[in-house]
Amino acid sequence: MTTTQDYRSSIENQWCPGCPNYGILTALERALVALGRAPHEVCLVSGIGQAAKLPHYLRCHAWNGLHGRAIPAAIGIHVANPALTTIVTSGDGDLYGEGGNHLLHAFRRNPDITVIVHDNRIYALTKGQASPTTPRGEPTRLQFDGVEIDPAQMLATAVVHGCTFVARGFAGDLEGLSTLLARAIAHRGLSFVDVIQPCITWGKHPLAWYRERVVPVPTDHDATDRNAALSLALDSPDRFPVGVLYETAEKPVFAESYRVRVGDGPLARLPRIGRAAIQARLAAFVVNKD
Amino acid sequence: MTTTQDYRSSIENQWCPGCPNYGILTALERALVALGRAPHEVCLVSGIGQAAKLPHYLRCHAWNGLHGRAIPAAIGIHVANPALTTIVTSGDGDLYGEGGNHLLHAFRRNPDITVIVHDNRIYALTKGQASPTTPRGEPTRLQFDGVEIDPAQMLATAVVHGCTFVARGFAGDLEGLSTLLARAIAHRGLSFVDVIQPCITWGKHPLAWYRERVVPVPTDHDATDRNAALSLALDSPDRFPVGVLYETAEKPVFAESYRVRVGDGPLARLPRIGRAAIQARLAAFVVNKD
Amino acid sequence: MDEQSVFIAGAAGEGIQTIGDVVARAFLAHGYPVFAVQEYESRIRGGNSTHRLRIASAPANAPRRDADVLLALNPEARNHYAVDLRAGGTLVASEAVDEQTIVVPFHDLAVEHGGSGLYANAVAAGALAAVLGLPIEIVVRTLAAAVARHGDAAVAGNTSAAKAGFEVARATLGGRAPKPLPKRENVYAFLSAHDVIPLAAAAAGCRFMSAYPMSPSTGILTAFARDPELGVFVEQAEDEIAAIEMALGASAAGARAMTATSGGGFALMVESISLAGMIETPIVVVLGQRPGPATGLPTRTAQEDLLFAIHAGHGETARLVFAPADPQDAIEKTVRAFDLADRYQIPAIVLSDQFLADSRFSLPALSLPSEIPDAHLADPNTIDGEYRRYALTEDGVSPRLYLGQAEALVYLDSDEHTEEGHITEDVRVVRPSMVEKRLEKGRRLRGEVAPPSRNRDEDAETILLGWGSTKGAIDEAVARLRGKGRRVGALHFTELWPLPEIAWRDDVDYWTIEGNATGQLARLLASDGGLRIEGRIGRYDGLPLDAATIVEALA
Amino acid sequence: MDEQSVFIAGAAGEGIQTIGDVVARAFLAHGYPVFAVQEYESRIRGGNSTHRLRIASAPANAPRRDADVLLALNPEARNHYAVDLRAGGTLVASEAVDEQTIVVPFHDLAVEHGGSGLYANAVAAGALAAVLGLPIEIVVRTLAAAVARHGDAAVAGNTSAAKAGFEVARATLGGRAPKPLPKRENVYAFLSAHDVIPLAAAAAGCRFMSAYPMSPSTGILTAFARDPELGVFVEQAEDEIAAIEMALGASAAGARAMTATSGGGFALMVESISLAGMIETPIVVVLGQRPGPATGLPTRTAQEDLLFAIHAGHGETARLVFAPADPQDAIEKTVRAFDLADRYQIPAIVLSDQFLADSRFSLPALSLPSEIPDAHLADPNTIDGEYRRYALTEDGVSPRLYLGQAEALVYLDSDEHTEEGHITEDVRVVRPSMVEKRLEKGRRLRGEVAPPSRNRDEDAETILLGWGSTKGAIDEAVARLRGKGRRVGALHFTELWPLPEIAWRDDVDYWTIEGNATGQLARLLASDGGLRIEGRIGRYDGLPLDAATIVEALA
Ligand SMILES: Cc1ncc(C[n+]2csc(CCOP(=O)(O)OP(=O)(O)O)c2C)c(N)n1
Ligand SMILES: Cc1ncc(C[n+]2csc(CCOP(=O)(O)OP(=O)(O)O)c2C)c(N)n1
Ligand code: SF4
Ligand code: SF4
Ligand SMILES: [Mg+2]
Ligand SMILES: [Mg+2]
Repeated sequence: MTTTQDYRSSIENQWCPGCPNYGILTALERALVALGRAPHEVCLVSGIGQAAKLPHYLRCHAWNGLHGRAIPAAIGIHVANPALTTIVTSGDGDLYGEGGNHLLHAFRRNPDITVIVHDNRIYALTKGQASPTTPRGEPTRLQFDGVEIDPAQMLATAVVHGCTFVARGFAGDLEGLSTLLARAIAHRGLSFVDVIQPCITWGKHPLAWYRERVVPVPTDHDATDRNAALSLALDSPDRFPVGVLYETAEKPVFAESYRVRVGDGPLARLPRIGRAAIQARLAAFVVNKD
Repeated sequence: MTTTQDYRSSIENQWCPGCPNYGILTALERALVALGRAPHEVCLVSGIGQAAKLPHYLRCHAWNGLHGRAIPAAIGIHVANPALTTIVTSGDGDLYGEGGNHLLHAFRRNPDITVIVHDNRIYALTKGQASPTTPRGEPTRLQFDGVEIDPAQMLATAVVHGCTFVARGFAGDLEGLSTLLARAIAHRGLSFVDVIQPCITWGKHPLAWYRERVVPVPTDHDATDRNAALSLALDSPDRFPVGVLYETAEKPVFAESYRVRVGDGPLARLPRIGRAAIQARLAAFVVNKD
Repeated sequence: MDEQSVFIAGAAGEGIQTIGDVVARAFLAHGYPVFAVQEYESRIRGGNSTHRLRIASAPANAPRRDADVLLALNPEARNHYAVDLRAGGTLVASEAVDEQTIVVPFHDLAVEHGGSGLYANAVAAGALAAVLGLPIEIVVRTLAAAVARHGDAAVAGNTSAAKAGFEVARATLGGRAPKPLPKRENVYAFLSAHDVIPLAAAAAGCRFMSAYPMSPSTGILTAFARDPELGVFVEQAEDEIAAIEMALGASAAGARAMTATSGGGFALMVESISLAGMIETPIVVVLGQRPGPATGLPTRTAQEDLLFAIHAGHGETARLVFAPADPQDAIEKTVRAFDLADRYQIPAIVLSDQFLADSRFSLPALSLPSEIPDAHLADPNTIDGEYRRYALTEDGVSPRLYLGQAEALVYLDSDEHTEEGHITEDVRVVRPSMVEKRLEKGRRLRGEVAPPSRNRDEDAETILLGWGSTKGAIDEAVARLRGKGRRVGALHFTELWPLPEIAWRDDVDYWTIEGNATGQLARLLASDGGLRIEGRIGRYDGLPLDAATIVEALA
Repeated sequence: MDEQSVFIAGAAGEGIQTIGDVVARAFLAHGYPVFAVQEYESRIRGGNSTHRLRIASAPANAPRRDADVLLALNPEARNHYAVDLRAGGTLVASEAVDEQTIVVPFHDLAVEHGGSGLYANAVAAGALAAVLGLPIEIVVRTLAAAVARHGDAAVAGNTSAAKAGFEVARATLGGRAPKPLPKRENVYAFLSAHDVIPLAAAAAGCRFMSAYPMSPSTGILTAFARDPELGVFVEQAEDEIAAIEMALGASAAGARAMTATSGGGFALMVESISLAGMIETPIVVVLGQRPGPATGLPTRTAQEDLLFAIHAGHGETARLVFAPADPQDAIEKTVRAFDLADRYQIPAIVLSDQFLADSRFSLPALSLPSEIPDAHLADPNTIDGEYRRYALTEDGVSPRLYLGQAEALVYLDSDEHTEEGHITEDVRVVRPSMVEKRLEKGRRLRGEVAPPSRNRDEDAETILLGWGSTKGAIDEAVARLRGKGRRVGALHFTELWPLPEIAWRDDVDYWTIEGNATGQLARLLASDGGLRIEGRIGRYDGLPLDAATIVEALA
């Protein structure tokens, strides 16, 4: 049986001591163990940023690629080897800023991957510029007089696109987050989880500030109700409903029709198309004598 | 007084005869005339595609740039010369596919520009591949067995981001469209108009098919009501509410605080910062003897 | 027969594609090779375009810039291309320009004989048969085969229309009418380089293709989608960055993967080319060149992206850059690109262009390379202890496992990394050794690349140096110059980076011939081959290089 | 005084920045120039990093690879950097390694004398003063000025802590304590190249800066934002593509505009570089290099993007590539980049690197170029008839109006275009003439670029060729080699593209010295300068080139 020990990495963690990123790391580890996934069945995918270093700190397969490009890489990995549990774990700047277009179109595709956004509302690794989720008015190390534009509404954007699993998590709630991540990973289709992860170095508010404002999604919330999901998803300055906002199983998963044709194994294991089949196609270019 | 004659260009139009793009062109011309804008007060901005050729066919300033990059270029133009009425007019592939990230973040910025999307639900210039708005199931010249992913919901995405003017237009209704575009252009802040523009060469449905399904936004629709706007904005397979879906004047326009500092003229006319001011700053690096 | 250069001119949407196709196939069926070039504007309807056929007794797979016969479907096209018709050439048009015009009222004859203006193309094809000495039966049979799926009425209409065109043209030609060409037994494959790239890729084991449409490479994406039996997963990405990143992800997870684009799309992939170098993940990128900069001339041809491809990406990495010369070569280069990309775990760029994409060659036979190696993956059973994705080895190549291949965990990292694939800041030992590892692959690659092909260079006093798609034109120029007594030869590069080692002679004048204005091959041969050239010929108008232009420039 | 190389080592967040800053400023205030290098990891807390000060009587603005004094704030840093301490050098640490260690319990003294562990940095600064012979009063005054805004308690705490550090260190030094350095009258500016680029840009009339954060160039964006009086509009874009496109749009609408990034971000801008060439719209791009490929070593230095910058973009266009050598040069190059970009309507790329971004030089004085030309805009009153944005002219430069400048309508087009700026498919006349127009600008530019600066090359037998930020190290190497009797000189390039024309001598050996592994300058000089080099020295570990490394390599 898989235990958290199997996931423990010996790599030195570069995060600041006390960073809520550790909470996400532990919650993810627990979720994977709870689901009984072995490390070699899991592939973490990230871009660049503080959050994006996570894959180095869990023992499993990992792709730590370019800033902003985790999603398309994860989609490629997912198609090529569907046996892998593919999980994107990266920052808000990475996934909503540089990589915004990929996330938008991933909502449309519904690949069977999980996307965990470490939403610290800041560009931490580059030392404190606004991220797409920094609230209007908040001063940063670049927007000295406060951010002058509105934050991105990616949870709501996911909902209007019918993303099949949309959730908000809180890095300060290990218990709740690991349960939520387990649900997200188990979900078939795109699971999108924005995790509130207050940066203790550059952030405006400490974990405690968020703890006071985090509320569970109401118990009577119908996660299949798009409008209800939307009102929970839309940013409010001081109330953060945590839990599954929207969920539906109604949509085909990305690449399904292809899978029906070639089966579920890794593409590397499929037999290569025969020489004869190619030669026949080449021969078809010969214009026959009449 | 400006007349449509002032906008007439002698450039040969490369669109297919009968293409609804002509409707958008004429409606735009009429809207500009109705608003009394002279050609040299207007700058059209486009990317690449059939739609994106429009700026060549109206006599006014124009930037016909790269595929997908009309929005940031328009934002730069708008900031540098706010005296210009800056209008993006480009295709659905251009603005929602390649350029999706820019549109998403433009919703957040609220620059005082107008974005007109020629939404023909296809990549026309490259000969008929799916665009981000091609409905699921529709076969194309690339998706031979039908598109297998969901269309993008950019109107709804605009609404959840509080884009200050969100509308749907129909290229087959010259009258209605020119009125709508005039309103959009007159609006202060980002005006986003998705215009249904059936491609008669690669499209699945003729203009007539759409004409039967286009309905005006209900007269009692409250365009400041986000939820009401959302239900009109979300794609439905066979009903297209046309008109202003959402409108608000509540938000600051992009670059407002900068404008307060430097005034409203073109940046090119601002006096250059004095040598002395720079020299003083350079001198501040000198570590004085104590 | 005398060689015939036929320009079929008209507006987009008017059917020059169909006419050229039918006439070409009819000639091929009759045993005569055809070389067909498409020249068109970036629009869906209207404008001026030509379908250019070069028909000869032996394959002449290179463009001709002048026409022996110009068939113009409309007056604008007729005027536009009149300058290309050689003196004494034949004009076929619906109305007379002078007494020599072969007047064929395409539309009217179609209505009269076929029952619909839709058959105007058949009239034109029939007329060309008369002008070129092609028996009308062959055209009729070719047409019938082409339209059979539209039913008997279509076959009948086309047949009558073609015959009418033939008769009217023959009558007008009168004594000028050529005698019917004898049937020959030769058989040719008729196809473009982009027709075979997808097939060669599939043969090489390609399993994943993601791309964003862009002329002239869209056809490669489409071909995979049209032929699901190839088993290749096909995805239209939201942009080119996603296209290459999806392919890289797939490659890292074990699927041989590729993408295809043009210069503008490739520009967007540049960061990921650098990534492929860093994470040592194979990928094949077809870069179909067209004239730049920026959007440029989207439907025309150029060779302007050679140095861009070689230097694309920040930092320093090994890569391959190939530029096939023709469809058969495209098969070989595609297979080799997949193989070497995989063997050295690097990006491989295949430089094609609009000319190669849209021109159909007549080739005697096509063949796949006799051996197509399997993916060069490591055997997980040979991995001892912790798997080191970037293990230092003598040749710089580490045993590669894909993500999820085995229990051994694979870490891919875009930062500078340890052998295990983890972020490192060790600048003393790890960084330098990783730089050397990655560059060692490039040094080894230099031993793999093929030297330029040789054409009568032994006794040459002047040697023409070319690359990629211009081979046909250059070889033809060599033959023509030899015909004039000039001691000319050629060396032609199709594997350009790493640049193969060449022993230059100092008793010859070297000239570069390229489809660009700045002499990119010339600069490459100077920087990496140690060669000083004598002169260079560049074409940069968007049209393919042709022999006459080269011969003139060297006169 | 003897030159002193001081490494202040610790973890990110521990305060080496502050300590180095205070000590450097104290020395400067005392009349001694300091050169300060930052070496750190890509993380916010922890790891190993150094702030390296080189203190001398005369400016020595180049890095030293070894330390005379190592002050280590923690044991890990001490162990890590011990190898860099020269034999006989002084180690300052909280606990003894051997008998020579100057033991200064930073934290404990801070608590004891300052009342808080927060003052450990002041203890360290005081200790360094003792080791280096700097009067403690100056350190105290410098510290006080630095912390004044935190109130009197902070000033008092820091003062006591610094004094305690000084006393403990001096006591331990005993007879080894240096005598206090005399005060000198010299005054220096102390700053990095990235400190002045924003100021020079503003002086050149820059009005618009859009960028996406990326080390090592983020500071340029921040500097504009911090100083609104400069009047520059500042925007953090959603990605690098948006950054450069916004800037290009602004430029087309009349605002001198720039962006700044590193290699990975520049890779994303490549398509827009090609666009700038096509629409002939000026733009200045600062490319702060760091080691690649891909994410590489984000906080380290390299010179790996020279050929990438020169060849970035599909198609062929004119451009400028500059690489300043130091802060004063950065002022000049920035102003020149804006001016020439504007005059020739082209993109100008300024190659900087992490070393230039983060290293502070001591310079006697800084000055702006005496003339800073205005934007080279056309006068609308001189426009007759329809305005032709791309009018063909002898030098390829068309009179430029910005969007909305006048009633004359401006069309900018990324397709191949007519003189009026409209899409064209005219391959016979318009396309070739537009290609020649755009490239003519490059030819003219070659007459504008400055030749390399010369250092004792007249009688040299060996000439070192370098570019950009390595000038200090190379000049120092020349001086040292001359000191050993070697006839060595240097030519240093800061304007690299177009490559200036140079008359090479055949009686000398040319060596290239670069911060990369493949010899990019060497390749450039071969392809475009006709030079065959004798040898090359490359450093590619992420650290800046230093004189000792060069001297050794040439031994
Ligand atoms: C193409 C590119 N642009 C910019 C960067 C610089 N960069 C590194 S991390 C980062 C921001 C990270 O922010 P986020 O994703 O929110 O992660 P965090 O550090 O906050 O966890 C940026 C801009 C880069 N590495 N690559
Ligand atoms: C970077 C880049 N990628 C791809 C292309 C090729 N391309 C030109 S137009 C187009 C699609 C246009 O679709 P859309 O914007 O919907 O315009 P339409 O032709 O339908 O009006 C594409 C993919 C390009 N010019 N540049
Ligand atoms: S900088 Fe912020 S987000 Fe990054 S590790 Fe430190 S606390 Fe966490
Ligand atoms: S291809 Fe379609 S969108 Fe383009 S001009 Fe023709 S009808 Fe209009
Ligand atoms: Mg963040
Ligand atoms: Mg479209």
